[in-house]
Amino acid sequence: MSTRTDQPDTTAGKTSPEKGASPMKSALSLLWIIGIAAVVAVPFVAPSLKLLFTFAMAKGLGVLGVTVLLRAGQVSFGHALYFGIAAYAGAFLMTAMPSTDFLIVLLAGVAGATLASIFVGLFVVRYRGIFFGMLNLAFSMIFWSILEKFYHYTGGADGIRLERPTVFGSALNFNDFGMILYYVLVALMVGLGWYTMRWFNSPVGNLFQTIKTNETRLEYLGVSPKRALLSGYVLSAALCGVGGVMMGMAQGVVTPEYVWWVRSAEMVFIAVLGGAGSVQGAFLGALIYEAVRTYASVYAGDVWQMILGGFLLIIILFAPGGLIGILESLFKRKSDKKGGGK
Amino acid sequence: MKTKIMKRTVSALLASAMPVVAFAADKPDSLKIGMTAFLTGPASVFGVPARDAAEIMIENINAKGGINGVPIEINFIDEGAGAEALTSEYRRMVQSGGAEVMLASISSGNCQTIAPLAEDLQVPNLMWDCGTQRIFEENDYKYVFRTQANATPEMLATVAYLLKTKPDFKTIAVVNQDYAWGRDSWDIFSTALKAMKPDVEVVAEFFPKFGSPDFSTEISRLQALQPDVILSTSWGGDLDTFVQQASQRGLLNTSTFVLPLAESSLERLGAALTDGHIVGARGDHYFLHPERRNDEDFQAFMKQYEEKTGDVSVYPVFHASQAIAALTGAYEKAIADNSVDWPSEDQLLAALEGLTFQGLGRPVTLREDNQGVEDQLIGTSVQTGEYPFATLENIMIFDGDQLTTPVGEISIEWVKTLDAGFVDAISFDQFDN
Amino acid sequence: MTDALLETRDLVIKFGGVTAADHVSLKIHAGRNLAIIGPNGAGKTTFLNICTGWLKPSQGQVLFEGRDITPLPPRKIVDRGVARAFQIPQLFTEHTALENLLIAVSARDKRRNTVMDMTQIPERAEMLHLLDMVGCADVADTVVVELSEGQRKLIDIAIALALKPKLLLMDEPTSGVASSEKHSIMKILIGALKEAEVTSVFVEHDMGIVENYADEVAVWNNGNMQLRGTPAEILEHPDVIRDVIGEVA
Amino acid sequence: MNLAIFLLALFDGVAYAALVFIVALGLTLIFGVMRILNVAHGSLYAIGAYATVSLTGYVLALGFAPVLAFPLMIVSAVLVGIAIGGPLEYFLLRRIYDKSEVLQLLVTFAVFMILEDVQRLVWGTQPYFDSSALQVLGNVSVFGVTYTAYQLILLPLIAVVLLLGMRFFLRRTVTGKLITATTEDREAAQSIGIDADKVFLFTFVIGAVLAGLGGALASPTTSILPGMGADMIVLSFAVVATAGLGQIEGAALTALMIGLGRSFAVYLYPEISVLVPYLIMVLVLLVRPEGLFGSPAARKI
Repeated sequence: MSTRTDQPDTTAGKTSPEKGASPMKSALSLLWIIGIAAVVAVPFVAPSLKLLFTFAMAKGLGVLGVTVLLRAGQVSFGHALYFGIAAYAGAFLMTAMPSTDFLIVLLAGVAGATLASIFVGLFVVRYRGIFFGMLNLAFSMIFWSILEKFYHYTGGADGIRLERPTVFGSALNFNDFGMILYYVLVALMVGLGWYTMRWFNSPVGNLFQTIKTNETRLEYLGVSPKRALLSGYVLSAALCGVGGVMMGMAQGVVTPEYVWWVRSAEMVFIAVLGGAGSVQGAFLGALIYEAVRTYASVYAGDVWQMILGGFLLIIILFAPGGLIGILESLFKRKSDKKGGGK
Repeated sequence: MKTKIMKRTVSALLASAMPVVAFAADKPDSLKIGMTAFLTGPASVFGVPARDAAEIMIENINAKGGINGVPIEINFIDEGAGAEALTSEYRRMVQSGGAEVMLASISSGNCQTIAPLAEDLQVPNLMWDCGTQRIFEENDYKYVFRTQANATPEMLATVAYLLKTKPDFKTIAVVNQDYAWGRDSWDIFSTALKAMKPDVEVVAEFFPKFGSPDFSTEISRLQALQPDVILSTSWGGDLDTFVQQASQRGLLNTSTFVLPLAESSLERLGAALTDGHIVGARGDHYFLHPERRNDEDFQAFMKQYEEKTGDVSVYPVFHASQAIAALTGAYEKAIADNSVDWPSEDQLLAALEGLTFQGLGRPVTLREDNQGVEDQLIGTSVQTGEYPFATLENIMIFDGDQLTTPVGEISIEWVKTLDAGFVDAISFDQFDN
Repeated sequence: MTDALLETRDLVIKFGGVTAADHVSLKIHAGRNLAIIGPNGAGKTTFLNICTGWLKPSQGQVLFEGRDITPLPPRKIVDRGVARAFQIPQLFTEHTALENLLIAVSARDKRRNTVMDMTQIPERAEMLHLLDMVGCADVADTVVVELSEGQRKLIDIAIALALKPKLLLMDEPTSGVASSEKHSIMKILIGALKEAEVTSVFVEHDMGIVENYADEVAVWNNGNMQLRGTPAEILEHPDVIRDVIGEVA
Repeated sequence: MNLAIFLLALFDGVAYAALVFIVALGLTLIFGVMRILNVAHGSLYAIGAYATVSLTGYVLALGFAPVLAFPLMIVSAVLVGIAIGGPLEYFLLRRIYDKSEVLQLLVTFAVFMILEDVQRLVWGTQPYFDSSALQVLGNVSVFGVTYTAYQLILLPLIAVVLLLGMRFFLRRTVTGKLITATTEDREAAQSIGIDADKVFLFTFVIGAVLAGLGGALASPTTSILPGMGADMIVLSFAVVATAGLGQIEGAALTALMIGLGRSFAVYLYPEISVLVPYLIMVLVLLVRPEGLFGSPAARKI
């Protein structure tokens, strides 16, 4: 497999810790804090948006998984597999043992996704580029077919219900559970987002990201590129799993559509839209995507795909850094102006 | 301890945040309702006609002054945009869009998602088209009603018609879409057949994937096997492709096709669907309904619909008409029963219990488990030359009461208990065309 | 003298019709600097590739510290203490110079940490020192694609040094480096290697460098070593002047 | 399984493989030359089918003979190639050749989404069916099983002609050699004066015509409806990756494997027929990571 010279432009959202004007950085950090505060306030300020945010955060966690892989220059067209496996793991658990606790369901889902990713990962980490993407696609489609075929167990295309789990032992009503889910998602978003950023900067994360630029050198550092890729692959799948099982609980039902290839492509789509390689971009992208999709399908039912497609084209052609790139350049301009005034 | 505090905090927060829900019995300016349907994707062959029909019917109702002077305002949600978009838009419509009643949905999967959601949101939901029999057999619902039959009576009527018109067949093969409907309908059909005519041999079972563009291999095999009867509960493009390809290769001349959903494809199949095949309509739905075709309201609507869309009506149009008839019927009943200007939600729910209403077909009654009891129309295809496509002859309309799984029983278990006598005992009306 | 640090026995490899390694047998002893010279296409890089496991010979063996490493992949050979610098620098192009070294040292120490900021690892000072040594301290925080070819070569060598190898194989270490700096760099480099008791093999075209910094010189041609001796012996050999130096000049 | 059934399965498999190959051929050609995996290929396939049905319906309604359906297929395919493929390359893809594979793929995915809605706006959501072309050729009977001559004879014939034609074109004609040269080394090709832009445009149009032709040829046998492109593109991807990227002969062999695998599955174990393309892909790549006909790229260090 050749290391291509024109590697994916996924550094857009990456700000090297050493560089970058510090006023801009602090202004941006402030923006993120305001953003998180706004997300926390949504259920009270704009309850009608709560569900949109719930879905966006769950999907954003999945996109975060795809973002991890993009950092190694790899793109998977089958990561919905892990989104779906986790959701089904949760649903099967709830069916087998009703009134299981919410935390157990979450853990079961993530465990399912992680185990599956080790199994699939051992195979796919031998491949790069298009082959890597296509093999992931093949595995997700195989799982999809299995879900459809074994309909006695999986409910086929109709899927299976993921009953509302208990929360620390108490059965909650619909609205309370929705609230819990929402704030757990906020916590997961912040916590896992923070962890992923740390991971990117950590020794293991850096070794993983060198897959993108130079596997030869990596090999000559005494590191197995496959192992390095596997570490990120499993992380990415686990993140997708968190997103998937949370989405399953939010929806109350899981269907094979979770695994369908268009879902995988959609996650890559959102990752690039938000700013490929950027943690914040994953969530920002997911929010914008869900909003456009929801409102476009309501107000422009016939052309919502067209609107999304056009949106993506504009981003790629005119703002390759994605939404995060646009934000950063806005802040850069502002802080440059300030700097000039000194 | 911790959880208690948390729960209390959450509840307090909720209480302060939730808008006060008032059950205003005052007459609203308009009655807002929402309807989910496939406006995109393969199932839009059902969704788009249903939407067009609903729009016409509501226009007609509003032209006559609405319900007790209140006009109806309908908004649609595209089921084709995916489950998230569907549920979030459904919730938005109910929680902040002011929708009083929801009509959902076409997909059985979506019905399974939405039924508990409607219960949680406490919004009356009329399941207007989905076929799964599981909903009321697995759970009790207060807010969810089904204004049409489900898969069980639809399949039993087909079996009954087949046994009455072609009692001597020996072999059968099935070609169904590979998803829940295809599998479930075959489960019911084959179980019923085994119970009523145990000597029939199933020679092949095919479940090509949903949306399959090619059935050549299946058709080759069926030609080699030469079964007496070929069942397919497929619909839309899949059914069209299968029947067209089978017709091109002469399979329609050697086997009798049993197509419980073909009423919705008659126009598109044109000359491909030759004489002598069994066609169903998921209820008593047929644009030449033998009992209704001379009625003034029926004719007027058919004309309106054809002018608007250029097509003849198919069963989702009838299903939409039933849901809207149930809606108006329930409001009118609640208003009359309680002698109010406008009913509260509880009064509306009470009116829906046991309601009888009539759309474009025969009257439908809601049972105590909220399942509608709908009669079933089945016929045999014939190319008369009057239309550029097949119409029906030897039509039977079966009594829905006898075909519907008794309250509290599970369909498959109940169907297993039936026997050959069931077909003889069933009451039906017969029409030449 | 003790046993050889690296020994090859009868290495053969062919690419199509070309024999790139033609029964190569040689020993490299600890503590020595061996320069390999020879015309283009003589098989010098191929030899380094076989020694580091990148290419598998169709015949023959490579022994490191007396143990057969022929079937091992490069990373296993690196683990045994063989580092490599490349003719075309193999760097992590999206990382800064310092980060490149930090990644190398993380790999060397097998760091498994997933939360700690890599730039804060204890070896940071050591790596800064290494950068300083190769004269790249001022570009520590520059992303390496923005550096000159010469600087990238030096970073590439620094990465190899960061691994603290027992044997360092370098492919034209000073090509691309400004000629005014070549000697000072080599002086520091060889000094550091001697100090750390690292054995080295370097492919070199600049006879001035060979003359000044190699303990021994091996002459390559047609896929095999033709001559071996001290710089003085080799550089005055008429065949070498005709075939190698002549071509370079 | 007796010989008759074996042969029947073989016929069905070949007919199906022919169609898959024609679509995958365009995709693999574009990928081989331009290194772009074109998701919108599926849309071009669908639009080719829609255009054929509309044109045929229109022309036949004027009272012309049904045999005209055949030239109309070619007209539709060329129309798709020139009216959609051309502008797509010229105005859009040309701007992104310096971008990464992922971004290129996403651009075509965005185009795919847009074209999906365009199809719906133009042709609506109701399925179309027009089998005039197929009926012209009539049926053939083998072992008591009736096949349409169109599927049993014509489609495989066209596939073979296209395979041989493409080989001849790429190896024996000047334009073909220019394309091959550009494929192998774009910079070298440019340095000897080949106009890579023109080559790319030409290649993309040819690829798009092949997608349209696939749709046109499929149209008499199947319902034309929204979403048909999405299914085809996944299948074509599987073919292209299994074959080895840019490998035309590999695509033919893979299409055949998938076609036969699927039809034998229908005879022997229908439940796995859907899985066949993916299983073949995984198994082939397990043994040959570069695909059937792909060769490992040498890395210079």
